[in-house]
Amino acid sequence: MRRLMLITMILMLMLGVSSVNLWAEDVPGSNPPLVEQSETAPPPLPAEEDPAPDPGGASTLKTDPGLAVDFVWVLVCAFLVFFMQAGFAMVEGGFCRAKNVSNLMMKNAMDMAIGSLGYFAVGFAIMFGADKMGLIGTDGWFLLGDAYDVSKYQLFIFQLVFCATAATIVSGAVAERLKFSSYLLYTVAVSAIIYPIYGHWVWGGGWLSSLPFGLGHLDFAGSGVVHLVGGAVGLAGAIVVGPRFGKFSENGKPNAIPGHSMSLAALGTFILWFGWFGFNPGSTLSAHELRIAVIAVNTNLAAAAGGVAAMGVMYLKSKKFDIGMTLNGILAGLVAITAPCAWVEAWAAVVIGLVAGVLVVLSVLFLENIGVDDPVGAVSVHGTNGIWGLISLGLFADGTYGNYTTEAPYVTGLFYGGGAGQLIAQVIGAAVCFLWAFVLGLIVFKVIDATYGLRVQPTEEIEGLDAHEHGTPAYPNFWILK
Amino acid sequence: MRRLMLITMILMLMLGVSSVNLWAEDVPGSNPPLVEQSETAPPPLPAEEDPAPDPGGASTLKTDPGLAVDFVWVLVCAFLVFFMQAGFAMVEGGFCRAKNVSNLMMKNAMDMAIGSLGYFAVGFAIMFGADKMGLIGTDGWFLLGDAYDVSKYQLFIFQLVFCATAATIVSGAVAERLKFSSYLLYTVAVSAIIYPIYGHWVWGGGWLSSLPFGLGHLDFAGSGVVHLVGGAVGLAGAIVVGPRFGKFSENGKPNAIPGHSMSLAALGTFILWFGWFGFNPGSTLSAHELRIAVIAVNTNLAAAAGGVAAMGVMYLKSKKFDIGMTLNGILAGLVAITAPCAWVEAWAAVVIGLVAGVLVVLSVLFLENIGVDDPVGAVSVHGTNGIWGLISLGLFADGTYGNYTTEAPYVTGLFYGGGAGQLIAQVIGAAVCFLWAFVLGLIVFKVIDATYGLRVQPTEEIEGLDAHEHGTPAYPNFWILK
Amino acid sequence: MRRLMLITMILMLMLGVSSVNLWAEDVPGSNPPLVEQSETAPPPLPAEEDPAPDPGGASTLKTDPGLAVDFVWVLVCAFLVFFMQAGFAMVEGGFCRAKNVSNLMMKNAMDMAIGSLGYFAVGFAIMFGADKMGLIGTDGWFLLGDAYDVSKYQLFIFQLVFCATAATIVSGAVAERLKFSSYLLYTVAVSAIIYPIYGHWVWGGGWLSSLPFGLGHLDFAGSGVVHLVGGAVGLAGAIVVGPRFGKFSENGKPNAIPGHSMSLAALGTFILWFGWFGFNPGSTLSAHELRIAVIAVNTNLAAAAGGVAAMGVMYLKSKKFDIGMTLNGILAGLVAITAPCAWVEAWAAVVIGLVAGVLVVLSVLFLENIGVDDPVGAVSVHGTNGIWGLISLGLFADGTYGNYTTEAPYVTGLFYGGGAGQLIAQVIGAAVCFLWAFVLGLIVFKVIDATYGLRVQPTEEIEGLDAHEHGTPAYPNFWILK
Amino acid sequence: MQKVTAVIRLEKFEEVRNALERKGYPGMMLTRIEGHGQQKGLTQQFRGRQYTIEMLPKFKLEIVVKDEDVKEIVQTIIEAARTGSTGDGKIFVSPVTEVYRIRTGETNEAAL
Amino acid sequence: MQKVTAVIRLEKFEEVRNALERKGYPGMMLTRIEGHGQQKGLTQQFRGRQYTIEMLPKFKLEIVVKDEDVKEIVQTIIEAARTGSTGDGKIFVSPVTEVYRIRTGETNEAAL
Amino acid sequence: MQKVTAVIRLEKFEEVRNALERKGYPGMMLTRIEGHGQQKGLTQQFRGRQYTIEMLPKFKLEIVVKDEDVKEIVQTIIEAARTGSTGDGKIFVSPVTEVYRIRTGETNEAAL
Ligand SMILES: Nc1ncnc2c1ncn2[C@@H]1O[C@H](COP(=O)(O)OP(=O)(O)O)[C@@H](O)[C@H]1O
Ligand SMILES: Nc1ncnc2c1ncn2[C@@H]1O[C@H](COP(=O)(O)OP(=O)(O)O)[C@@H](O)[C@H]1O
Ligand SMILES: Nc1ncnc2c1ncn2[C@@H]1O[C@H](COP(=O)(O)OP(=O)(O)O)[C@@H](O)[C@H]1O
Repeated sequence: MRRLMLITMILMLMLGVSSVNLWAEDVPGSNPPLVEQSETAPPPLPAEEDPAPDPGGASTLKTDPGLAVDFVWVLVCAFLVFFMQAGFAMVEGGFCRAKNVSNLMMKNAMDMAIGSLGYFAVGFAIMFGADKMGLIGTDGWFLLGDAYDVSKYQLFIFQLVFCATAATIVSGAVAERLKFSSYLLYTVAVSAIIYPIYGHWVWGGGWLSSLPFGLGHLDFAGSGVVHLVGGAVGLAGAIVVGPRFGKFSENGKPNAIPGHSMSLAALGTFILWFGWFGFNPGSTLSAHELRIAVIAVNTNLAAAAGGVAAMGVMYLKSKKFDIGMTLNGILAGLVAITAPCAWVEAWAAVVIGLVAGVLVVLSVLFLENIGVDDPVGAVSVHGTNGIWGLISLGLFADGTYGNYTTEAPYVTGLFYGGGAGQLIAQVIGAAVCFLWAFVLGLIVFKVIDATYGLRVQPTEEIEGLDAHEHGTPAYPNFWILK
Repeated sequence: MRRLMLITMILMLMLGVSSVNLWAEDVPGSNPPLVEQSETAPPPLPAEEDPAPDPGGASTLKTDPGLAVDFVWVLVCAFLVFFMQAGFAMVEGGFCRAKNVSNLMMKNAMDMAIGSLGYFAVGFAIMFGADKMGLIGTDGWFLLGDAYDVSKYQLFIFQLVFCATAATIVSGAVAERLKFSSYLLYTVAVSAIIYPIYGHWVWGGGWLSSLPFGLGHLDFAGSGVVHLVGGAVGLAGAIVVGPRFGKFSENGKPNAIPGHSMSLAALGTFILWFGWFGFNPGSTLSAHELRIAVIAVNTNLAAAAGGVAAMGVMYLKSKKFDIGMTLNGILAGLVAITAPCAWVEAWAAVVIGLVAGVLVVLSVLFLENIGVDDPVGAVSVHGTNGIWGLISLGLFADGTYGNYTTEAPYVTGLFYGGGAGQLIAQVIGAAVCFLWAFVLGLIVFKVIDATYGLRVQPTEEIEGLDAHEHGTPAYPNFWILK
Repeated sequence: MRRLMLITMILMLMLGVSSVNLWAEDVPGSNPPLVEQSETAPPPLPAEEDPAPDPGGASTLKTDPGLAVDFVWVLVCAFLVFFMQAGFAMVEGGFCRAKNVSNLMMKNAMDMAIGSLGYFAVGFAIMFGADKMGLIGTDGWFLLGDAYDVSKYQLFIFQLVFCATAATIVSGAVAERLKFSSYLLYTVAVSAIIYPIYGHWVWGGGWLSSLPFGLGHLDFAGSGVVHLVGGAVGLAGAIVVGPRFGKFSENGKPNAIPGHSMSLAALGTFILWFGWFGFNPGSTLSAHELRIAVIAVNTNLAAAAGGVAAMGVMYLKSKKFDIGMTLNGILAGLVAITAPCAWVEAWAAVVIGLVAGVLVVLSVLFLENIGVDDPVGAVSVHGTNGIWGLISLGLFADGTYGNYTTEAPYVTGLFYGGGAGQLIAQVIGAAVCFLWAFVLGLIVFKVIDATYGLRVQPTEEIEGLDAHEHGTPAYPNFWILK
Repeated sequence: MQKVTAVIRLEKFEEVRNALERKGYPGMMLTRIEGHGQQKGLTQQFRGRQYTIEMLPKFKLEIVVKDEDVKEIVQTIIEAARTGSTGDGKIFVSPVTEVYRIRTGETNEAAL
Repeated sequence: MQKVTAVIRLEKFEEVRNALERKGYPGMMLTRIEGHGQQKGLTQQFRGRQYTIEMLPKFKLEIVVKDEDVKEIVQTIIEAARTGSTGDGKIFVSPVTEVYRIRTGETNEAAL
Repeated sequence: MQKVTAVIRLEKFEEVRNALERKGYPGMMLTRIEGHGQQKGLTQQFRGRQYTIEMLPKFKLEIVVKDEDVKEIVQTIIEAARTGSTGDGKIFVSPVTEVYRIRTGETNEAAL
C-alpha cells in the first residue's frame, strides 16, 4: 500500500510540474485568483515591482481610500470564519460521548493555536509566497521582511482562519481514539504543508488555477481547498486509526454510538452556518464586489435546502426526524455551495443544497457499511460534498461573474451553455485535491503510527480520553452513564 | 368562535382596502419606508422605471461607490440577525425539559431552513413585489427574472432573517407538545403568507404605512412586523394546542415546570442581545445614516433596563433574584425598543426598557393565571412588548430623525409636542397586527388540528418528544430525571 | 490596613494632581489618545469649539463621507466586544460547579445591565467629559444635552462594552460565595467610578496619558484600563471574601474544585477570542487606519502562543494536557497583547503570547499557594497579564505606528532603540493602575462587608447559591453530584 | 422491620408519593435506575443508524417500615402506580434488622 | 454478614468516607438518591412561579461487613454524618447471605 | 427468593446483560453508583491542581430470583464480568420475602 501511495504522489507532482511547463505560457489570462481584484480594490498581493511594504497603512490607504471598507469587510469576515472553530468544537463535542469532551475541546482549541503558529511560520509563505514553477510559494516566512505590510497581514489573517478550518475538520473524523500528541503532530503537517501546498495550486497562482479548461480550476471559497482537503485527510485518519471499540459488532454490523448533547451539536451547527457568511461572501476579499449579496443568499439557501433534503430522506427511510442527520445535511449544503457560491443564482443554490443533503445521508451510511468509523460525519459532510461543490460549479455557473472580478471573462457551466470546459477543470481539480490530501494524509498518519503510536490504549479509550490524556472529566458534577 | 374570527378578518381586510382607496391619493408624502434612503445611499428597491437588473454588481456600484459600505453594513447586520436563530434555540431549549431538547433544536433549525425556502419561493415576492392596492406584492417569485440583482438579493437576505425570526418565536410558545410535522406546516404558513402580507402593509409600501396619522404607521425594525406577529401567532398556537400535562393542577393552579439548563438559556439571551445589534441598527439599510450609533445605544440600554426592572419586580414579589424572569426581561426590553429605536434618545430607551421589564412579568403571570401555557414566555416577551414598543414610539419619538431618512419630515411623538397623530397610527397598527396574526394563527392551527392532528400522543409527551418523534434523546450519556 | 490603603490612595491622587501641574504645559504633544484620529477620520470627540450636536447624523456625515465606514467598523467591533459577555459567562460557568451556575449567569447578565445604566448615568461623563485637572471628566451625564450626537453615542457604545468587560472580570474571582446583592453594589462602583476615573487618566485626556516619558502612558485597547483594573479589583474581592469552603485543607494545601462543564468553558474561550477581534482592532476607532489588519494578526497569534505555552508548561509539570490551564493560557495571551497590539509586529506578538502563557500558569499556582481562591483564574489571566501587556509595549513597540495615528511621532520600545522612556511610562502606568484598582476594590468590598455583608451563609454556599439566592437550580433535570 | 422496594414508572412517582403521604409514610429513598423486564425497548436512531434502548428509565423507591405496615404500603403503591401496561414495575419486600436515626441516635422503630 | 445502608447529606460524604477509611473499611457503594423524611423541602421558583422540591439530594452508602463489625461501622457513620438538624439521615442494617469477589471467585468473608 | 446484587465495571454491562438474557433472566434493576474497594483511584487535575478520584463509576445490578437460581446467576455474572484486574466488583446475595407485580397484582414467584 505504501508503494502505491508514493507512486500516486509522485505522479501527481509530475502532473503538476508538467502542467506548468506545458501550460504556463499558453494561457495568457491565467491569473492567480486571489491576486485579481475589481477595479475599485487594488490587489492585496502586489505584483512583481512591489511598492515598499507598508506596516502602518497610511501609504496603502493613499493609493485607494476605498480600501478602508475592503479591510473592514475582509477582517469582519475573517472574524466570522474564526468563530467557526467554536462551531466545530460544539458539533464534534455534541456528536461524541461525554467522556471525551475535554479531549475534543482541546483538539479544537489547539488546532487553531498550533495551526496559527504553523501557518505563520511556513504555511503562508508556501501558499502565497512568490511562485516557483506553479508548485509552491517561497517567501514571507514568519511574516518577516517585506511581509510586514498591512495588505499582507490582512490576507494572512483571512487565509489563516481558512487553514485552521481545514485542520479542524479532521478532528471529528478521528475523534474518541486518537492520541492527543499525535493530533498535535498531524496539525502541524496539515497547516504547514498539506493545506498550503494545495492551496498554492489553486489560490496562490499555482498550476491548477491555470488548467487549460474553462478559466482553470476554480474554487471560490474552498469546497476543495478547505473542505475536501480536510475531509480527505480525515478519511485517511479514520482508516489508519481504525474504528472505535464497539462501533462494529463482531459480524461487522455498524452500531449507533449516540452523541452526548444535541443542544451543543445544534448550537455548533448554527455557529458554523453563521461563520459561513464570512467564509463565502468574504472570499471576494473586496467589499466593492456587490456580488457579495448574491453569495450570501446562495450560502443560506443551500444550507436550508441541505437540511430539508437530509431530513426528508431520513424520514422516508425511518419515519423519524433525525436530528443528527439533519444537522449534517445543513453543513453538507454549506460545504457544497462553497465552491460555486459566487457563480450561480438562487435557484441553483437550492438545487445544489438539495443534492448535498441527499449525498450526505448516502455517504454516511455507505462509509459505515464499508467499515469506516467517522464519529461526526466529517468525511461525508466535507469530503463528499466538497467534491460535489467543485463539480456543481462546472454545471450551474451562469456567466454573470468572472474570476474573482465582475469583469469578463465570466465563468459559465455546462447548463448555461458554457460547454464542458469548466466542468473538466473542476473534475480534474477535485480528483487532484482528493488524491493529494488523502495520500498525504495516509502518509502522515502511517508515519506517526509507526514511529510514535497513533491510538490510545484500550483502557484509555474505554474510560475516556478525558480522564487519561487530560486528567479532567468534562462534566464532573453530573452522573455520567458512558 | 370561528365565525367571530372570520368576521374580524374580513373587517380587517376591508379596513385595509378602504384605507387604500380613501387615503392613497390624500397622502402625498406616503413612502414605503424601506424604499426611502438617505441621499448618500440610493434606494435598494429601485423605483418604477427600474434600471436593468444587475446580478454582477458592477453597474450598481458605478451609480454610487458608497454602496460598498452600505452592502457591508446590511450584510453583516443580516448575519447577526441570522445568528439570533441560535439564541432562540438556546433560550427555548434551556427553558424546556431535557426530554424535548432534540425536538426544540430541530424546530429551530428547520424553521430557518423551511422558512428560507418559503420566503424565497413566495414570501419575498408578496412582501416586496410590486404593490397591488396596498395589500400585497406581486413579483419576484423564487428570486427569478428581474429579481436577480445584487440590490434585490441584499434586501432579500436581510428580510429573510427577519422572517425566520418571526417564525421561530412561535416554537417557544407551543414547545413540548406540538407534533413536529405540524410545526413544519405552520412554518410554511408563517413564512410564506402570514408574515409577508403583514410585512407588505408596513414595509412593502402597503396601506398601514400610508395611514393618514403622523407619518403613517411606523415600526422601525419590527416590534410589530416581526415580534408581535410571532407572539400573536404563538398565543394562538398555545391556546389551540392547550397546556402541557402537569402545567395546571386539577384546581387550575399553574405549576412551575423548570427548564433544564440555565446556562443555555443565558447563553441564548446573550446571543439574542448580540444579534439585536444587527436587527435594529441594520434596519437603516444604509451605513450612511450615522443614526445607527444612536440606535445601537438605545438597543443596549433598553435591554439593560428591561433586565433590571424584571429582576427588581420579581425580587420585590419573591425575595429571589429570578433568573428566568430576568432573562425574559432583557428580551422584553429588546423587543420593545425595536420599533422606536431610531426615533428616541437614550433616556427614553431606558424608560421604554423599564416598562417592558415590568410588563413582561405581569404578562407572564397573567397568561398562566388564565390558563395559557407558554413554556418560554414567548407571548409575553414578543407579543405584549411588541405592542408596547409600537405604542412607545408614538409617545417618545423626539423629532430628530425622519422616515428612514435623516431628512424631514421628522417623527415626533406625544411627549415631544408632536400631538397624538403618530400615537394613533401606532395604536391602529398594533391592533391590526395583533388581530391579523392572532386570527390567521388560530385558523392555521385549527385547520392543522382538524385535518392532521396538532398534538402528540400523551405517552409521547410524557416520555418526551425526542424519543418518539426524533428517536434521539438529547443527552443519552447523562442520568436524566424527567 | 485601612490606614495604609487610604494613604496610598491619597498619595496616588496627589501624584496625579501634581503631575498635571508639573507636566501639563511641558509636554506639547500630549494628546488624549482617543481624541486623536488619522487625517481621514475626524475626531469622534470634537475639540473645544464644538460644532452643534448632531443627533440625526446628516451634518456629521457631510463633514466627512468616509465616516460611514468608520461608524460601521466601530459599531461592529463594539458588538463583538459585547458578545464577550457571553464568553465570560460560559468560561466562569464552566469553571465553577453546577450548583452555582444560575448565579453566575445572573451575575454576568446583570453586570452588563447594571453596568450599562451606571456608565450611562455617570461613568461616561467621568471618563470622557470635559477634563478637569487631568483627573476627571465632568459632562455628558445621562447622555443628555450636547451628548445627544451621533459621534458621542458611537463612542459611548464602544466604551460601554469595555466598561462592562472590566466589571464582569471580577465575577469570576469572587464566584461561588459572594452575595448576589453585594455583587450588584460592587458593579455600580466599578462601572460608575473605579473604571471611568482610571479610564479618564489614560484615554480621556487625563494625567497618565501625558506622563513625560515616551509618548506618555499608552494602553492601546486596555490591558491596563480594562483587564488589570478588573483583575486587581478581583484580587481585592477574592481576598476580602475569602476562599470557598473546601478550597484549602486544614493544613492550607489547596484542593482542586473541578468546574462543571469543559464544553461551556471552551465555548466561552472561543467566544472571547472571537470578541477580542473587536476589542483590539476596533480600538483604532477608525477603519481608515489599515493597521487594523496588523492588530488582528497580532491578537490571534498571541492567543495561539499563550495557549501553546500554557499547555506546554503544564505538560512538562504533570504529563497531562490540562484543558483548564490551556484555556486560561489563550486568554492570557489575549490580555497581554491588548495593550501593545497596534505597536508590535507578528513575531513579537508570538513572544508576548508565549510569555503570557507561562506567566498565567505560575500566577495561578502562586496565588493558590498563598491562599487566594480565584475559582476561574481571573486575577492571573487579567491582572498578571494585564501588567505584562503594558510592560511588553515598552519593550517591543517597533516604531511603525503612532499615538492612535499613522503619523509620527511613532511609539518605539526598548528593543527597537527607543530607549527606556516608553518603558518607564508603562511601568508607572501599570503600578498606578494596579494600586488604584486594588485599593479602591479593597475599600468597596470592605465597606460592603462591614455594612451589608459580603458572603452568603455557609449552608447557602454548601447547597449552592442557585437554590438559595435565585430559587432556580441550573440543571433540574439532571442527577447532580455536587 | 421490612424494606419495601418498588420499581415504578417515572411519571407515576408524584401519584405514588402523594398516596403514601396521605397514608402517613413520608420517609423514603428515591433512586433513578434503568430497568429491564417484559417491557420491550424503544428503537432509537443516531445519525441514521438505529439502535434499541433495552434498559428503560425507572424510579426505585425504598421505604423502611414496621412489619405490620407492609401490607398497606404495598397496596397503596400498587394502586397508585398501576397503568395496566407492561412496565408498571414490581415490589420487593426484604428484612431490615436495625435502624438508626443519625441526628438523634434513636434506634429501630423509634427511628422510623 | 450484614449490609449497612446509610443515607447521609451530600456534603458529609467526605467526612464519612475518611472516618470509615481510618477504621479500615474501604469497600462501599455510593448512590446518589433523593430522599424525603422530616426535613422540609426547599421553595424554588422558575420564571416567577413557585414550587417546592420535596425530594432532597442525598447520598446512600452501602457497606457489606462481617456481623461483628456492624456496631463499629454504625457508630463511625453516626459520628461523622451528624450535624444535629433534620435531614441528617438514617442507617439501616439488613442481612446478606453470600458474597463473591468477581475477580478471584473468593466467597463470603474472604471476599469482603 | 433472593436478591443478587452485583457491582460491575461500566464497560462490562453489555456482556453481563447478554449472558443473563441467554440464560433467561431478563428482569433487573441497573443503578449507576460510585464504588470504592481495593482498586486505586485516578489522579486527575483541574487548572493545574491535582486531585484523586477515589470513587470510581460502577454499575450495580440487582436481580431478584428464585432460591434455586442463585448459583447459576452468580456463576453467569462472574464469568461475564471478570477481567482479572482489581475493580472487577463483587456480588452480594440477600433474602427477599415477598414480590408483587404491580400490573397484575401477582405475587412471589409468579411475579418474577
Ligand atoms: N427479576 C427482577 N429483578 C429485579 N427487578 C426486576 C425484575 N423483574 C422486573 N424488574 C424491574 O421491574 C420493571 C418492570 O418490569 P416489567 O417486566 O417491564 O413490568 P411488568 O411486570 O409490569 O410487565 C423492570 O424495568 C425492572 O426494573
Ligand atoms: N422510612 C424511611 N425509609 C427509607 N428512607 C428513609 C425513611 N425515613 C427517612 N429516610 C431517609 O432519610 C433521610 C433523612 O430523613 P429525615 O427525616 O429528613 O432526617 P432526620 O431523621 O435527621 O430528621 C431522608 O431524606 C430519606 O432519604
Ligand atoms: N465491603 C463492600 N461493601 C460494598 N461494596 C463493596 C465492598 N467492597 C467492594 N465493594 C464494591 O465492589 C467494587 C469493586 O471492589 P474492588 O475491591 O475494587 O474490586 P476487586 O475485589 O475486584 O479488587 C467497589 O468499587 C465497590 O463498589
